[in-house]
Amino acid sequence: MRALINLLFFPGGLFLIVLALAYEYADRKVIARFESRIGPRWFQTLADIVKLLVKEEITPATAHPILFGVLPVVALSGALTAALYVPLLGFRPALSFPGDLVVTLYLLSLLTMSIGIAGWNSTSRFTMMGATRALTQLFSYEAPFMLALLGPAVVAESWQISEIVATNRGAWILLTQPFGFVVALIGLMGKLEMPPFDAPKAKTEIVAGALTEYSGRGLGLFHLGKEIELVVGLTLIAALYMGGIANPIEFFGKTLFLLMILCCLHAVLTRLRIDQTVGLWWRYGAVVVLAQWLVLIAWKGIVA
Amino acid sequence: MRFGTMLRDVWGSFFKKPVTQRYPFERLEAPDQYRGKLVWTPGKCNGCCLCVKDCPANAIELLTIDKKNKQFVMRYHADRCTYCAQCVQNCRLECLGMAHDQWETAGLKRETFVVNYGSEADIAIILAKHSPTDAAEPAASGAGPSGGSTATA
Amino acid sequence: MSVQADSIWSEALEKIKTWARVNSPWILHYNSGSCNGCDIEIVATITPRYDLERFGIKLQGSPRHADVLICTGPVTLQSRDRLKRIYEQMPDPKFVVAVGSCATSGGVFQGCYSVVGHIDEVIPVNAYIPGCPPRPEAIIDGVVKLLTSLLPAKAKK
Amino acid sequence: MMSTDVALQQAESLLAGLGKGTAKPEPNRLDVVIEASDLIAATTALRGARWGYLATLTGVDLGKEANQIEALYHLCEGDAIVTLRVRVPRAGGAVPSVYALHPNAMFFERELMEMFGVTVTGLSDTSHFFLPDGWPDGTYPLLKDTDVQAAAKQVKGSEPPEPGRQGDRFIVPVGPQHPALKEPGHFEFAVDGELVTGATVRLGYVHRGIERACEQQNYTQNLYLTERVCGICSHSHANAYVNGVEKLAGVQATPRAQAIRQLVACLERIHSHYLWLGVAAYEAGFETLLMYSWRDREIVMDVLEQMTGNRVNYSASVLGGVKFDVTSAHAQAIRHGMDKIEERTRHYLHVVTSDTSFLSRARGIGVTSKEEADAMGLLGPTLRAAGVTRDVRVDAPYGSYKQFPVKAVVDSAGDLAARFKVRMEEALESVRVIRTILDGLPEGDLTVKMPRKIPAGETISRFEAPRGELFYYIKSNGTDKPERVKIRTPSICNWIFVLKKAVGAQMADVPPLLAGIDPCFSCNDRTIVINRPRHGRQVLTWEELRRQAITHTRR
Repeated sequence: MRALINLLFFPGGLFLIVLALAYEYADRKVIARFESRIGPRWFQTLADIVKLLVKEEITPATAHPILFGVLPVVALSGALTAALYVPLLGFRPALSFPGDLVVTLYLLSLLTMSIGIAGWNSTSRFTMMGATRALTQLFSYEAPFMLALLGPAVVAESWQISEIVATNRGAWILLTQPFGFVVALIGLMGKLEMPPFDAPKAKTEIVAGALTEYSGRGLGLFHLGKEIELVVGLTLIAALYMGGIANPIEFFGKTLFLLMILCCLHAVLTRLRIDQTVGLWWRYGAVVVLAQWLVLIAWKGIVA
Repeated sequence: MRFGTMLRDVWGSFFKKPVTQRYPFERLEAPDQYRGKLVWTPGKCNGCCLCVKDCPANAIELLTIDKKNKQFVMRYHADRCTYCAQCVQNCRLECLGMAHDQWETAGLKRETFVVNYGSEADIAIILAKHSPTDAAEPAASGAGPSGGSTATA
Repeated sequence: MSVQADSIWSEALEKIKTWARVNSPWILHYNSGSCNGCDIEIVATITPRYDLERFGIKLQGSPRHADVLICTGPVTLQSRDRLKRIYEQMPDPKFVVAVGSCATSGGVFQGCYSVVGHIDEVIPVNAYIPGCPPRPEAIIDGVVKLLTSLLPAKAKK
Repeated sequence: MMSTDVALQQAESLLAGLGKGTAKPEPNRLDVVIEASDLIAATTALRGARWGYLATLTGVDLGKEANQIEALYHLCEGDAIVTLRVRVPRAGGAVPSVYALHPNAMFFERELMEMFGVTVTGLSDTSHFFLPDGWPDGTYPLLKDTDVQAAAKQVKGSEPPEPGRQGDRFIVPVGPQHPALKEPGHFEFAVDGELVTGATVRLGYVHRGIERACEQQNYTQNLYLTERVCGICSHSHANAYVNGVEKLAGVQATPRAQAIRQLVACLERIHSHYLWLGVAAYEAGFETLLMYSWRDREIVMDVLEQMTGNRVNYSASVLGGVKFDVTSAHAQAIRHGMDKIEERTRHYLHVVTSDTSFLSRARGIGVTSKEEADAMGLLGPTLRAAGVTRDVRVDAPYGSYKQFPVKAVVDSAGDLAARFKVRMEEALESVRVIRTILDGLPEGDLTVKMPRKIPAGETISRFEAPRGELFYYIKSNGTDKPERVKIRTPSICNWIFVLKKAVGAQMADVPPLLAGIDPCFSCNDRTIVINRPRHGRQVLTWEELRRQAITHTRR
């Protein structure tokens, strides 16, 4: 029974969707304020999702109908299950087992994978290009992002998130591994396709990228999945790099601070071409993280 | 080569009040030379039709009831008008003007854009003479590009 | 009892649907032959001084994502079929706003040979905003009038 | 820049043997009547001596009795204009194509073919240029006796071809409706992965048949029709038309009216360049710059609305003068606005020339050398960004540009970043000129009496619009309706450049490249099919293309 409540209400479905909508509202409001605009009203993201869910859904003739309908559900479920392993609001994560850090990361990239397949499945020109760009970007940021997040795990010598958070209580890994933090943050921007990494859904080049053919329910579920991914990503980085999260106030403080940094980068940078993003990741991202790992292992070897 | 040159702007406007005008709730006046809806004062008009001749979108029609004692009705198509004020420039008797406060002229049906200026009695005569359906889209007398605007079916 | 309960439930659902549609109208802009005077005023409504995002309005790229088609221009013969095609690609419920004198009545281009005239000869139009070009506030006024007309009759202010 | 008479003498000497008769209708114009067969020889002679560029090719229907059509090839060098007049029979006339010498001639020749029925021999592509796809063959809209309304009725639906996979070429359509395009135009990019291998464009979506409509309306109505050719440079079109008609009527607008016209033209240049700065940055993905440049553009829009009564189509000029006066209150508002604009423009100049992430998307895109730009017949800031100082306000000052001179802004880099820089510096230059106009605004009344019937004659009026040189040819026949009004807008000459640079570029760079020339579709509603560089059809072998791409990305 308790598991059902976990799944449906508290750290799982309903509460998480409300939290995700709140974070998307905060994101759009901060961006609007950066551009000296008023920005949306508080219930805007709720109205968007409800409108999308009640809108007529059109399935393109050339797309495989079942796959077209299933992919948004797969994306959303990927994001929802990833949220179960993450210490939302500072409480102990609902589920926890050794090695769940790696599982969470792969559940998050399940969403990008389903967007890629959705783009390939609805055979319009723009979705095809959007899909190839999304997957190319996935392969470019995935490795450095994973390594950056495993940094604190090595310090805490365990792959279990709750374990890592417990042992690193109060220790701000951010200071000892600054490069890891920067790469993790920018990796999160790449995963969420926030500008300057929004080549896969570049409005002025390929209309809406992989989601061009989706309307109504499918689009709504993809949107929701993206927002939940934002919340999960922020909590993960805050938990691992900024000395764990003890109570809800600390949770909101740290994640909103990270969100502010993301929005600042979003407002100040121009969208990078896909070859520039891949170049940036493999030339700088991966090298920096690997260098930091060598230092970490050397330090671990000598001290421990 | 500097990084983030827009940073000062972005942070500045984050802490300042946004420049947005909350339009429907706080309504700023248009400048007094703004060219809004056309207004016709029947007083001095002698029916010379110079305004009708030079209107690029044949948006004005002067329907004469009787020329001697200057009884006219002006039918103004607000949807055809391009607000260029050439008629105001042409009229030597200054009986045409552009209202600078009437620019919220959006409507849900096209019929609401045809406006008849003139005294009530004259308008009644004109509406009676033209059957209601015809009143909405009469063939304009102005020198349209093809000698009369395309009377929509 | 159940029939009466159903009607309450469906009426409540209907109210929520209308509330959602009125509060998050995503727009799609198409210029069917306009001189782009109206188009720059439409883009001006999204920039900081007028900011349509406070009504929940977002400019979308794909017809699939849009609810309201904002259309300008006197529909040249070449863009007549593309306009119809875009209108059909939009999912229901969809609305059309004709911005500018050209879209409402052909404006200065009435009688030109390669111009159809006004937009409601090609697709059904829900709101007209005359003006050459209409001020950004007039465009906002037109969109607000369209949205309030969607509210259920009694709740209209 | 040699003086006008020297240029004209040089041209006369070059064309000595070929011309059947020369005339000088105006001090800076030379008309040379030549045979169709000598056309190639004449243009080669002029082109050989690097004499000017082909401004446009005007077709004039001389009517049923004369049973002839006259094709006028206008070549400009600074202030001097040489017109080669070629007469061909009305039915079945033929003219050789000068495409090899002047690349932009291709558009004008296809327009001549489509509108007058004159066949141009040697032209590779003869599909419809302006007219809608379903236009009935054999009906030529600009011939006097064609019943255009009947022809328009016959145009059935033009079902757009489904751009499927043509052979191994994967076609990406950037259709008439696309977030990157504020106006309708249909582009088809053959794409291989991210590399563009071929580009075609079909623009005629905004062709409203303005030149035909001008012949049926009187001069006053035409003023407002020409003003609405393009919404962003409306004042430029209206002024080019008014300057031409006033020259025909022999009327000189009062100095105060001309100064006010130049004032509104400079304000329009600032608002057009700010608009372009926002849209071009948005194409490259820098949304914040769009929001900020359009927020600051509102300053100029308020000033224009307060002074002229409309934000976009100001309808400032009337035949023979100006409608409104610039009171001291307006002057005060303009000065205050200009101080703010100057400060903001310097900031944007700094952003555009030094922001790393922006320059990574703007530097090295669509690079063109000085000779290549000149050879392709580019116009406006795109040309000046490549190093060629060609600006009608400097070469052939009209109206009050003599009292309030303007300096041409030139850069030599020739890429997208240079175009941003040139346009921002032009905005600063406009601010300086506005202040000089406000200080020295001459006294006097606003309008001059203008006859309704314009005496017969023909004239050429050139005007520097924000996007480049605007070319009007107006012919009057003594009635109150013009005989022929030819409008050639700047964006048309820049299209060939865009598509040539698109081949081999990344797909992500194509929208900023398109926005780079500040295209105004409604200005030109032209179409070209060009996916091969100037010298004939060149099929890029895969190896060549790969080398080109690698050199391109390594830079």
